[in-house]
Order: sequence, then C-alpha cells, then structure tokens
Amino acid sequence: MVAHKDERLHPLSPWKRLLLRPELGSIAGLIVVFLFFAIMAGNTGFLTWLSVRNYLEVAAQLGILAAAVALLMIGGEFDLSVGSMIGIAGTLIAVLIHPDYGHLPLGVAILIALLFAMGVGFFNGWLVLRTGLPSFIVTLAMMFILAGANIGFTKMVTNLTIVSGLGDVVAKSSLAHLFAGSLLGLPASVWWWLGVTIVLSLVLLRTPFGNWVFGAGGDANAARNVGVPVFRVKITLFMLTAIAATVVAAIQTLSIGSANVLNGQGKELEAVAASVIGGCLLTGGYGSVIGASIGSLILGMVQQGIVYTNIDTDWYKVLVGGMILGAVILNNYLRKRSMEVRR
Amino acid sequence: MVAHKDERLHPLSPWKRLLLRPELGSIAGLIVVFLFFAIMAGNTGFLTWLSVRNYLEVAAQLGILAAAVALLMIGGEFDLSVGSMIGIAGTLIAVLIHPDYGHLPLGVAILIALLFAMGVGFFNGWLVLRTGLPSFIVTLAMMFILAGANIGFTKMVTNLTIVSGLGDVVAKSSLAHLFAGSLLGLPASVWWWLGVTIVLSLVLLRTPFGNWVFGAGGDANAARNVGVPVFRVKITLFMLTAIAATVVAAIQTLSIGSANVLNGQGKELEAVAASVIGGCLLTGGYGSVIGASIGSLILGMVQQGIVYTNIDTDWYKVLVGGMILGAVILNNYLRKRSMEVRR
Amino acid sequence: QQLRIVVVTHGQASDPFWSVVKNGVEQGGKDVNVQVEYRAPDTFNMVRMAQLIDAAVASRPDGLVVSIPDASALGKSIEAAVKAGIPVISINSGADVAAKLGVLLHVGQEEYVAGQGAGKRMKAAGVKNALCVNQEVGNVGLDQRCKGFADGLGGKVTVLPVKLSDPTGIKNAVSAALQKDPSIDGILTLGPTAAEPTLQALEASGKLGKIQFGTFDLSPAVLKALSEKKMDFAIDQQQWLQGYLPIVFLANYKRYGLLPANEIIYTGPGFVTPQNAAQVIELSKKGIR
Amino acid sequence: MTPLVELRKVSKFFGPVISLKDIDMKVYPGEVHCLLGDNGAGKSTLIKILSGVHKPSEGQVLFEGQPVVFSSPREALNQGIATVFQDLAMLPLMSITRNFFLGREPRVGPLRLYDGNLAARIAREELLKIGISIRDPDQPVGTLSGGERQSVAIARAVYFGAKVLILDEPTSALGVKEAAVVLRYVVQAKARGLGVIFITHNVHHAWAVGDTFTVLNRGRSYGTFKKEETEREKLLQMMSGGEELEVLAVELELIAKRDPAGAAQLERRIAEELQEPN
Amino acid sequence: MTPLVELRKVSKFFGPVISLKDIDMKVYPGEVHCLLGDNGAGKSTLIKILSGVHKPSEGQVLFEGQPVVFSSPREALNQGIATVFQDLAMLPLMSITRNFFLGREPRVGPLRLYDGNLAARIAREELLKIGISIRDPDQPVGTLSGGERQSVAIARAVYFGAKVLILDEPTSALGVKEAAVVLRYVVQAKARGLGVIFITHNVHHAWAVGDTFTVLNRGRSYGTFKKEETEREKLLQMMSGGEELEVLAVELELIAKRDPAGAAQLERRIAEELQEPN
Ligand SMILES: Nc1ncnc2c1ncn2[C@@H]1O[C@H](COP(=O)(O)OP(=O)(O)OP(=O)(O)O)[C@@H](O)[C@H]1O
Ligand SMILES: Nc1ncnc2c1ncn2[C@@H]1O[C@H](COP(=O)(O)OP(=O)(O)OP(=O)(O)O)[C@@H](O)[C@H]1O
Ligand SMILES: [Mg+2]
Ligand SMILES: [Mg+2]
Repeated sequence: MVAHKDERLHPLSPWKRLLLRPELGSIAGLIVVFLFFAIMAGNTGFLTWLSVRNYLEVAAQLGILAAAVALLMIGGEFDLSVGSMIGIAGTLIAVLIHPDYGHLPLGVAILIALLFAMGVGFFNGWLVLRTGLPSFIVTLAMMFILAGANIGFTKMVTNLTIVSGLGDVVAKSSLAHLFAGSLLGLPASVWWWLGVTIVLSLVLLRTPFGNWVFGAGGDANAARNVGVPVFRVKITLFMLTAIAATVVAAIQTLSIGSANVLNGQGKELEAVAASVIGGCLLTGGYGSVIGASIGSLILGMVQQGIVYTNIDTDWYKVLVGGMILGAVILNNYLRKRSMEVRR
Repeated sequence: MVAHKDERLHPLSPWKRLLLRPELGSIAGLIVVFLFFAIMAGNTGFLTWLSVRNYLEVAAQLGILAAAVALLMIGGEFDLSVGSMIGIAGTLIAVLIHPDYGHLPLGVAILIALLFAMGVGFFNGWLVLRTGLPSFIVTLAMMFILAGANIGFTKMVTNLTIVSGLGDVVAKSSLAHLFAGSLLGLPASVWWWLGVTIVLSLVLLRTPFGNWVFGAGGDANAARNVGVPVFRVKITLFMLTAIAATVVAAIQTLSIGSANVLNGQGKELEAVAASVIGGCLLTGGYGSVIGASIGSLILGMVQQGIVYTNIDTDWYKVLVGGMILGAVILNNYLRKRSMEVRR
Repeated sequence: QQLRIVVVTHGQASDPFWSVVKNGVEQGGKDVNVQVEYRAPDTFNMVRMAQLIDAAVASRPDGLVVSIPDASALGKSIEAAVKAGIPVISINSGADVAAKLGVLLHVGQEEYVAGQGAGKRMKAAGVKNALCVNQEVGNVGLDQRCKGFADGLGGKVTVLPVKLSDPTGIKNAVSAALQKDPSIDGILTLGPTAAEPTLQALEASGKLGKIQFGTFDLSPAVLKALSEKKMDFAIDQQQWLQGYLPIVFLANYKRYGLLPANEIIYTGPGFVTPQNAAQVIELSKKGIR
Repeated sequence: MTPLVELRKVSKFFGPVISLKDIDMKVYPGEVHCLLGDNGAGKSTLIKILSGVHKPSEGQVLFEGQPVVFSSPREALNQGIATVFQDLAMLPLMSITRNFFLGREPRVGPLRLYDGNLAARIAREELLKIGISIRDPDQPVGTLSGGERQSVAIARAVYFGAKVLILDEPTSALGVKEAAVVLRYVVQAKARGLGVIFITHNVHHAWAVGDTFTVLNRGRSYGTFKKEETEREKLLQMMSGGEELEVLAVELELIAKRDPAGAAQLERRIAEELQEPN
Repeated sequence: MTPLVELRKVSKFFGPVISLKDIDMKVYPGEVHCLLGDNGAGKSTLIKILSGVHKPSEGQVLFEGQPVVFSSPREALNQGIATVFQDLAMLPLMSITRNFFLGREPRVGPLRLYDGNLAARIAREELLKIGISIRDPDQPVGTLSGGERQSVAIARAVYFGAKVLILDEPTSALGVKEAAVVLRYVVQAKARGLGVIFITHNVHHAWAVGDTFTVLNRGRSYGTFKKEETEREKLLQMMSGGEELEVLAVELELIAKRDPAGAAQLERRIAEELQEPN
C-alpha cells in the first residue's frame, strides 16, 4: 500500500508485518494448543472429524458471544450480565414456545426475546453513560437481577427451574433449523459464528461506526471532542452484546431442547478471556473481532481436548488454566518481539 | 488546613467537603440499605444484637479481602485468583493440621499456607509485570490453576472434596482463638477486619508506599519516570492480596472446623464489587480502603438482611442486584453533586 | 400469631432437585397454614450456609429445617439453634449425625446410599465400565453420589466433571468421553441438568440403548425419555416430601407437641423405570416429583 | 456586519471554581481574534464553550446572530466550528489516518463503508502541506513526537473547519519551521473568510497574525483591542506584565554568573521587577 | 574538566524506527546545553536515554566520567539527574502535593510516615516561587490548566535536581511571565554549578540562556556549537532549515489569492516578525 521510503526506517519483513496484526499473534497460541492435544490425545480420537465438530460447536457458542463482547471491550466497556442474559433469554424462548405454557410460534418467541434483550442492553448502556458509573458494577448488578428474575419467572410459570420437553416443537418448526440444524456436517452455530465474526469484523474495520468504536474506547472524551457520538456508539454496543447473548440462547435452547435457569452462567468471563487472548485491551481502544474468535477456539479446544487426554480429571482445571496462560504468554511474546514499535 | 482565600473560588460548605472523600459517599448507600431492612425486617430480628453480629461477621470476611483488593485496584491491577486462593489455603491448612493427615501444629500450618500464598502472589505479580499481560487474564488462568490444584490435591489426600473434622484440633489450639475466637461479643474476624482496614488505610494515606500505589495505578509509566519503583510496589500488592486471602481462609476453616474445595469461589468479584461501591476506580489510581470496607458492609448487610425479610428466595438475587445498583447510584449521585470540581 | 418456619439447605434455588424441595416446603406451608421461608447459598458453600443458619436463628423462627452435608461445618450453628429452643428437623443429608446434634428427626436419605443403589442396579445389568457425570465438582452431595455409585458397581467408574451452566459443553464432553473410551457401557448423571444433554450425546453417537443410562432426580424430559425407553432408570428421592413433611411435623409439634417416633424417615430411593414413568409425568410437570 | 460568533456575559463555574466570569467577545468573518492571557486565565475554558464541550453556566452564545446551545462538539462541528484542543483530542492507539478522520469518516460504495484509501491519501497530503512527512499513515499516533501529533491535530481542524477555526496554543510544541506553517494556515483561513480564534503565549506569533486581541486575566476580561488601536509593546505588557524587564534581568544575571557574589543581589532585583505593578 | 554527562555514539531504535543515530554530546557542570531541532528530530528520545527511561540501542552513556547504564529513572534520579518530560509525567487524579513528591516523599517520625504537612508547605512555596499561586494543594492535577501543570513539573525537577537538570520544552505551554521565571531558574541552576539540558523551539529562549547548542536533524546530529562561536541568526537558520525561503514561499502563494494586496502585506509582516531580533 505504502510505497514510501524513509531513511529513518529499518526494513520490516512481511512475516513480522503479519505478526503485527493483533489477531495473528493468537494463532500461534492456537497452534500450540492444537499440537499439544494432537500429541497427547491423537490416538484417542482428538484428530477425528467427530472431535473437530465437537470442539467447533463449543467454540462457536462462545465465539458468537465473544465477537460482540470484543467489540464492546474495544469500545471501552464491560458486560458481566451477558451470561445471565443467555439464561433468561433461553428460558424466555423455551417458556414462550412450550406446548404447556406459551404456545407461541418460534419466530414470535425469538422476536420477543430479542426485544427484551435489546431493552436490557439499552438500559445497561443508558445507566452506564448517564451515571458515569463503571460498566463493571452496573452490569454486575444487572447480572444478579437477571439471574434472579430468571429463577423467579421460571418457577412462577413452571414450578421448576428447568423448562424441558421442547423436542416436538423444535422438530416441527423449520425456523428452528436456523439455530439447531446443521449444514455440510457442521452445526448451525458454527455458521452463525463464522457469519457474526465476519460481519462484526467488517463493521469494526471497514465502517465509520467501527472507527467510532475504537475512538469511544480509546478516550471517550477525546472522541467526543472531535465529534464522535459516543453515547450512541456505546448504547449500540451494549445492545449488540445482548443480541448476541440471545442468539446463543436460542441456539442452546433449540439444539438441546430444554432451558435451564443456570445456562450461560460464567460465560461472561469466558467471553472476556477469549477477547483478551485474542488481543483486546481491557482498557479499550484496541483489539480485534477475529482475535476474539480465535481466542474462543482456543478455549473451546482446551475444554473439549482435555476429555480426550488421560489426565486425571481432578486436575482438569489446572490444565485449563495452564493452557490459557501458555497461549497468552506465547502470543504476547511473539507480538512483542515483532512490534516493539507499537507501544 | 489551608487558610488561603482566592477570589476564583466559591465557598464550599464543610458538609460538601466531607462528601468529597471517596469513602463517605458510600456511607449514604449504607444508610439506605440499613433503613430498608430496618423497615422491612425490623420485627423479625434484623435489629437485634445477634443479627448485627451475624452480618458483621459476613462483612468482615469480605472486608479483609476487599481492603487488600482495593489497594491492588488502586495500584491498577486485578486479582481474580483471590477466591480460589481462599479455597486452596483453607484446605491446605485443614489438611496440614488434620489428625488423620498432617498432624502439624496450627502455627506451622498457617505459616506454610502463608508462604504458599505469598509465592503465588509473587508469581502473579511477576508474570503480569514481566510479560505486560493484563492482570485480568493472568489471574483468571491462576484462578483455574488454583481451583484445579485444590480439587486434585484434596482428593489425592482425602479422597473427598471436603476436609472436615477439625473441631477437636481447633478446640485444643490457643492460636485458633486468634482466628476463630471472639472478643467483647464479636467474632475475631470482625477485629481482623477493623485492624486490616485501619492499617491498610494508614499505609495508603500516610506512607510513601501509599503514594506510590496511587502513582503506579494512575499511570505506571509516569510514575516510573518520576522514580517510583513500580515493579516492587505492584508485586507487594499482589502478595498482600494473597496474604489477605489466606487470613480469610484461616478464619473460615478454623471457625467452621472444615474446608471445602469450593470455599471462596466468587469472592473475587464480590471483593471488587465492594471496592467499586466504596469508590475505587477500576482503572486504578483512585479509591480508598475505608470505602471498600463500607462496601463490604453494604454487601454483607444485603446478603444477610434478606434472610430476615420474607422475600421469596427465588427473587433473592433480584433484590441483591437492585440494592447494589441503588447503593452505587446514590453514592455516585451525591458525590457528583458536590464534586463537580474534581476530574 | 402465625407460625414461621425457616428452611436452610445447601441446594440453591435454581437447582432442579432443590426447587422441588422448595415446592414441597411451600405446599406444606399452605396446607398447615404456617409462614415458610426457604434459604440457600448460591453455590455449594458451607461457610455461607453456616452464616445463613446463624441469621435464621437470629430471626427467631418457630421452627428450623436444615440439610447437613457437612456436620463439622454446620454442627455449631445447628447446636446453637437447638440451644436457643428452636425445634430443628434435618432433611436430605445428615441422617447419621442428626440425633447427635439435637435434631428432632431426619427426613430423607443419604446420597451415598442412593448412589450405591444405582451402582448395584447397573451391576445387575452387566455394566463394567461406567461414567459418572458430575456437574458441580466440590459439591459433597454429588461427590457422595458418585462414590456410592462406584462402590455399588464394583467396576471401573470415571468421573467426568462438566459445567452445569453449559448444556452444549456437557453434551460434547460426554460424546468426547464416549469416543475416547468405546468400552464405556454405563452412564450415571447426577441430575437432569446433565441428563438431558447426555441423552442428546447418546442419540447423536448412536449409542442409545447400547449403554445403560440412569440419572438422579426427575424432570419432565427425563420422564419422557424413560417412557420412550431411551433411559433405563431415574433415582427418585421423592424430595418433595423432604420439603413437605418437616413443615407439617414442625407445625404439629409446635401446636400440639406431636411428633413421629421414628428418628429417620426415609423418602427414597425409589427407582422410576420405563414401566412406571408415565404415571409420574404429570406430577413432574407440576414440580412435585 | 453580524459577528460569526458572539459571547454575551458568559460565565463558567466548575463546582466552587470560577473559571470564567462575564465574558463578552465577538469574532467576525475574516478576522483573526487572538485570545491572550496568563496560565489558568480561562482561555481553554472559553473556547471549550464555543466548541460545544462545556455549556456556559451563565450568559449566551450566539452563532451567526442566533442564540445557540451546543449540546455536543459534534453539533459545533456540524455548524463548521473546528477546534484544535490544547490536549489535542487524539487517540494514541489509533492510526494517524483514523485519528484524522475520526467522527467525519469519508464513505464509499452503496454500503457507505469507510473509505480507508481515500482517508490515507488525504491525511498524507494534508500533513505534507503542513510540513510533516509521515512514515506510514497506519502508525499509531501514540508513537509520534509531540510536535508531530500537534501537526496532525491542526491539519485535521484546518481540513474540516468551514466557518470558524479555533486553535488552542497550536504552535506550543512546534519547531520554528512548523510554527511558521501554522501561522500561514491562519492567514489563509482568514483570507478564505473564516473567523479564527487563536490562543498563544508567543507575542510574536500573536502580533504577526492577529487583528483583534482579547486579554483574559484570572477568568475576567481585560477588554478587546484592535490591532490598529494598540501597539506591540503595549500588548506585550498586557500579556506579560513587562517582559522587557525580565529579559533584561535574565541578561544581567547571565553576566553576573561569572561574578557569583552579585548573583544573589540580582536575584532580588528580578524579584522586585516581577512584582512591580505595570 | 570531565563532563557531567557524555554520550558516545549513542543510537536508539524502536523496532523499525531509527530514532537516534550516532549521537555524541557532552554536558559540563555550570553549562546550559540547548538541544534544538525540528519536530521528531529525536530530542525527547535523547533525554529519555539520559534520564533512564530508555536504554540506548548502541553506544555508551557516561556520568561523571564513568560508564553507566540506568536501569530505571529512579537510578538516574538518585544520581541527581532530574527531568521534566515533555508529557510531564503527572498523575491527573492525584493532588498537586502528592504529585510533587511522588517517588521522593518526605518522611517523618519513627515509622517513617509520609509527612503530608511538610510536603504541602514545600510544594506551595516552590510553586509560588515559579509564580503559580495554587488554590489548594490537595486539588487534583487533572483540573489544572496546561501551564499550571507544566509549572508543577518544573518546580518539582528544580527542587530535586542535584547535578543535572533536563527540561524538555518546559516553556511550551507557559505564559510570557511564567516562561521568564523558568528561564531564570535555568540560569540559577547553572549558577549553582548544575549541568542543564534545555530543549526548546523558541530561539529567543535558547539564545537567552544557552551556552552550547546541539542541533539534531532527523535523528542525527548537526554538531555542537558554542555561543561564542556562532550567531543568533545562524542558529535560527540551523533550527529552521532555511526559514526565510519558506516565508517567501508563503508570500508568493498568498499573492495568488483573492485579496492579493492585503494578504501580501500581512505576509510580509509575518516574515518581519519572525525574523526580527528582540
Ligand atoms: N474541569 C475543571 N474542574 C475544575 N477546575 C477547572 C476545570 N477546568 C479548568 N479549571 C480551572 O479553570 C481555570 C482556567 O483553566 P483553563 O484551562 O481555561 O486555563 P488556560 O487559560 O487555558 O491556561 P493555559 O494557558 O495554562 O492553558 C484553571 O485555574 C483551572 O484550574
Ligand atoms: N516508542 C516509540 N516507538 C516508535 N517510534 C518512536 C517512539 N518514540 C519516538 N519515536 C519516533 O522517534 C522520532 C523522534 O521522536 P522524539 O519524541 O524524540 O522527537 P522530538 O525531537 O522530541 O520531537 P518534538 O520536538 O516534536 O517533541 C519520532 O519520529 C517518533 O515518531
Ligand atoms: Mg489552556
Ligand atoms: Mg519531544
């Protein structure tokens, strides 16, 4: 692109230029994790197509969420309520389409859930921006509120904390295939993941809105001073995150055929972890959607890969932690080596 | 202190000056929460001495942790592993003094746990500072590692995920009173809380080290440039946090007489929430230890107070979330009204 | 003056098993006209639970119902309640220590024994290598179910830890475990949260019917699977009674001084099998079984 | 002629702090209005009111004769008021190009996407005009030198300023050459009929381009002076309270340095001079 | 006489960026060494090497004749090298007093606690000396004006600088009066036998206090000149790389504009102003 010479510049190899992309460092982490399991568990089925589909599906649900969460993080905000949002959107859809309770068509149910999620997202954003409170605490409170409302609501309607028996409804609805079906041997969620990642990545890199996201996250004040509508940008991001949570909820509920009030719990931290592994800064203003997707893939692979190894399951979490740490350290090391120029 | 007049200043009432302190805003939140329960549950025992002791004890365990976590947050870092640290330190102490396994004197066991915690804290800090990775992700990984190691270790030693039956050992040890005893009708943990809050608050406000903490958290680069030993400061803070976790673990284990591998889980977020309610900025450089203690008291009161009301547990979390939100919004509103001048 | 009874257990309100207990509590309250309050920590947490019992005692109820998964952790608090003159009934776990702590009587049954029952049943079906899917490692009740299962089976039992909030993760972990070790011929899940995704994993890998599959606790989906013969059994502790009975007992004890003479009232284990599943379904939908 | 922007009795308080009090000011098209004053006099606060960052606590702002209340900088920008803030309003982690166009991105295609190529070309050209040859328009602004950063901010404002151009100490971190270019920009903008508000501490710069001078002191206005009505020395005196004396003092001191005995004595004299009312 | 600090063939690379290349420089006690050069020439990078922020990529730094490698700014400070950085190194949320003493807090009592009262007193005094009367020493630095903030940084460095005082564009945001005070400080420091490194873009300021001038250009040194050996005009020319030519160019450009008469006249005035010696 730039055919411009300057005597104040060392030449930089194309390889190093590649490593400068925030997302590409994390690919190294991915490769290491993959190799680890290929060696440790190659003979117990880790390398089969079944296993690939298996971890792709787990990564996909996290990845859909992480793509939106990454955008929100680049925009300088957090959303801890996103896990509870999955839970409540899931039971909401399940109750609404359930033959014993809602009787509604799936499309309407999903629409209602989406509207609800957008309302919550809007409220989150509005509160954060109006009060100037950190999004961490506002959405932490919202996490409790949604989780509690979910339990209360579900028990009120069903007397139980699990809404099951959706199998027939799902089987009859063609719309359900959009969330729970499969294409070319891969579950719908993987295609959603791919689509969401590509679209949000384009939004981030190729639209003015994306530029505003970077601005709002890097320094909201400075961005506002040069005319970025920070308020609108951040509210949109909060709503987008809630929508992503609803999509994940729809996928989970429809593919499992039941919804549990605890679903989604803890996903908020996983999504943040995936984004950070993929190069997003917690302080905002820097990161990439593709990186977050790769981060999700790493986490999904670690979670599922461990089952194929012979490691004592008691020590399971040690390995998860160790692999996350290893992946980010490697990623970071590679990135630093080649990008001393960038901060 | 400053008897200096300037025509460019409006007069500021002493009351407003008081509200300018980061911690004092949160007192308003505390009062509101207290009044809420006094009205809702005054007749079911919320106002009795027993109840006061009860929520003070809950607040105390959180408060000891939150005081250290607040310091760490002011220093610009996070520690998500602190909850798992409570768990592993607790089972470590329990196993070491257990008549079936360790047979060690309590003092030695606590010493070993402290050394272990300091080692982990040092490692956390060292890794964060050496790699430049965000502490969020490093300590998230450490959270998994510690939780996993705890399960693995405990199952290895005891075949269960719980170490119980410490009653006799505790009763025999006089050192145990330091953690599990009581004084003037209040449990030891409340005195620990008081002590830790006072000492750490003094450290923060009245020592050069405290100044460095503010500096390291506000802008590590600027602080380093004017000669603050940022590396040392932050490592110290990480170790301090781990020590606080161990103290909480000792209190829990010795007063309960048993340790479960899940103990402490989630405390990391609670401690952060308490600090934020008490006025700490998530981005570092601003906050107060006393505020974090008040935040802990608010959370403890909410958690225990609900037991006295006859609100359905299904909706319990909605109330917790709502109270947290209400407390921070009020606090924030009051602070803003009187401190437009700051920031 | 209406009586007020507080129930403190180790099972969070969101847990399918405990939500049925809570339904029993509430029905009991309605039937004998007492005010009931159900309290539980968010996760399996003995420290929190002890604090909740303390708070309950401080609120001076007319009766207290507790579960006792860890006697040494909760003993002090329960003894304090007894000392304060509050009648206490224990439910679910703690049958062995109840009397020692001064508890009036125990309703329910040891998790370990129930697990053992499941193990024996699978052993009879010829299972040699089984999987125990644990959705909350560290929850002692669940640990004991797995342990009892292993002892009852006498064969190889692998514990598969999964995250209870991630059904897809559970499903895929089970299918990975099956893929890794094709010789697995029995699966026990410790609750409907894990049972439903496991069912899907079995369906997807075509091993349905080839593997003995049982679960703890009921849900409509579990019962439906049973009646369609997709599952072999579900262990039913009739936990609704664990909630209902103590309320009735305490109310009568408080009002008239009446109490059953048994020290332990067993509510289970009952086994629901494809044969008797159909009749339970409607009750399960109402949150009674 | 109606002024382009006008302030009427504008005051601004931050909590207890009185930052501005009863300021009147008019800026006409084709005029360079210099805003002068000591540190902390309130110059930046004043221009932040004009650019929509702050709302006045009291008083009124008029734009082209109409009373306006800008609720955001975006509105001011849309009216054609572009500002270079003293703290530059730059995103250090963002590339030069993206910073340049932040908030006003060029769009292309039916999807109205961000036109990165056009943006890079324009940014490079505009910066070249100001005398900065950037190595790589994708370089993060955070790695630029202070002066380079300032140049980017100025180039941006000049490019987007349609009616009013506000420059808050634009030359403070600039080299001699770059500063001259900025002054040239100011004159060009004036020639195009823009109203320019120019804040500086450099009397040479102010005198060189200014038509009108408003001097602030501790939040209040000393008044507005036309260039024709005043003299450079008088202006300097208003700005500094007697710079000449000081330069003299410094000079004397320099001489005294070789004679350490007299240094202290000279010190005292300087102190006196500085306190002397003008 | 051994120089206080000396650079030998020092280079500094940031990844692909060559920021400094083969710089030699000596600063003697009692000397004001002016570092001049365009924006982005590498001046700040050079002084960051001296103050321990960066390590040189190549070459050697000598302090009082001994080769040193400062592994942190703290070490440089402990040797008596105090620096005012261009970005000031201030904590916006921290009070003025605490910022002033950050890293070198006064201690009191057997517990060696932070002596807040002493700190507040000294900070107020030192700032008064520089001509800033602060409203409240507990005010957060973030609410100060740019110039006030710069004054705090300078006062701090002057207070702590024992052997070498490094000032990176200390006067850039200062009012005329305050700038004069800073220049006086420079001279005072020199009189006390300190070595002063002074970076500025203002040729008047440089000429007023400098003894020696080193001119950087695009990361390389043009050489070092003594005041006696050079002239002010020559220095100006070196700093600006032929400013005259540019001013001329500006003039020509403006003649081509709408209002040729007025523009040309203005332009000529600019040229005069910029060249005119004080
Ligand atoms: N947000 C704020 N809160 C409190 N005080 C403020 C705030 N902004 C500015 N001030 C105060 O108002 C006064 C004027 O500040 P301002 O930045 O306008 O000065 P200035 O004239 O631009 O000075 P300089 O030439 O140093 O840039 C200063 O004393 C400053 O401390
Ligand atoms: N950390 C860094 N990474 C990459 N490049 C850098 C870094 N620091 C400085 N540079 C580059 O090195 C060059 C010299 O920068 P420096 O800040 O030393 O210039 P300067 O002479 O101080 O300029 P000014 O007068 O504008 O302050 C600049 O082109 C800058 O972009
Ligand atoms: Mg200003
Ligand atoms: Mg510089």
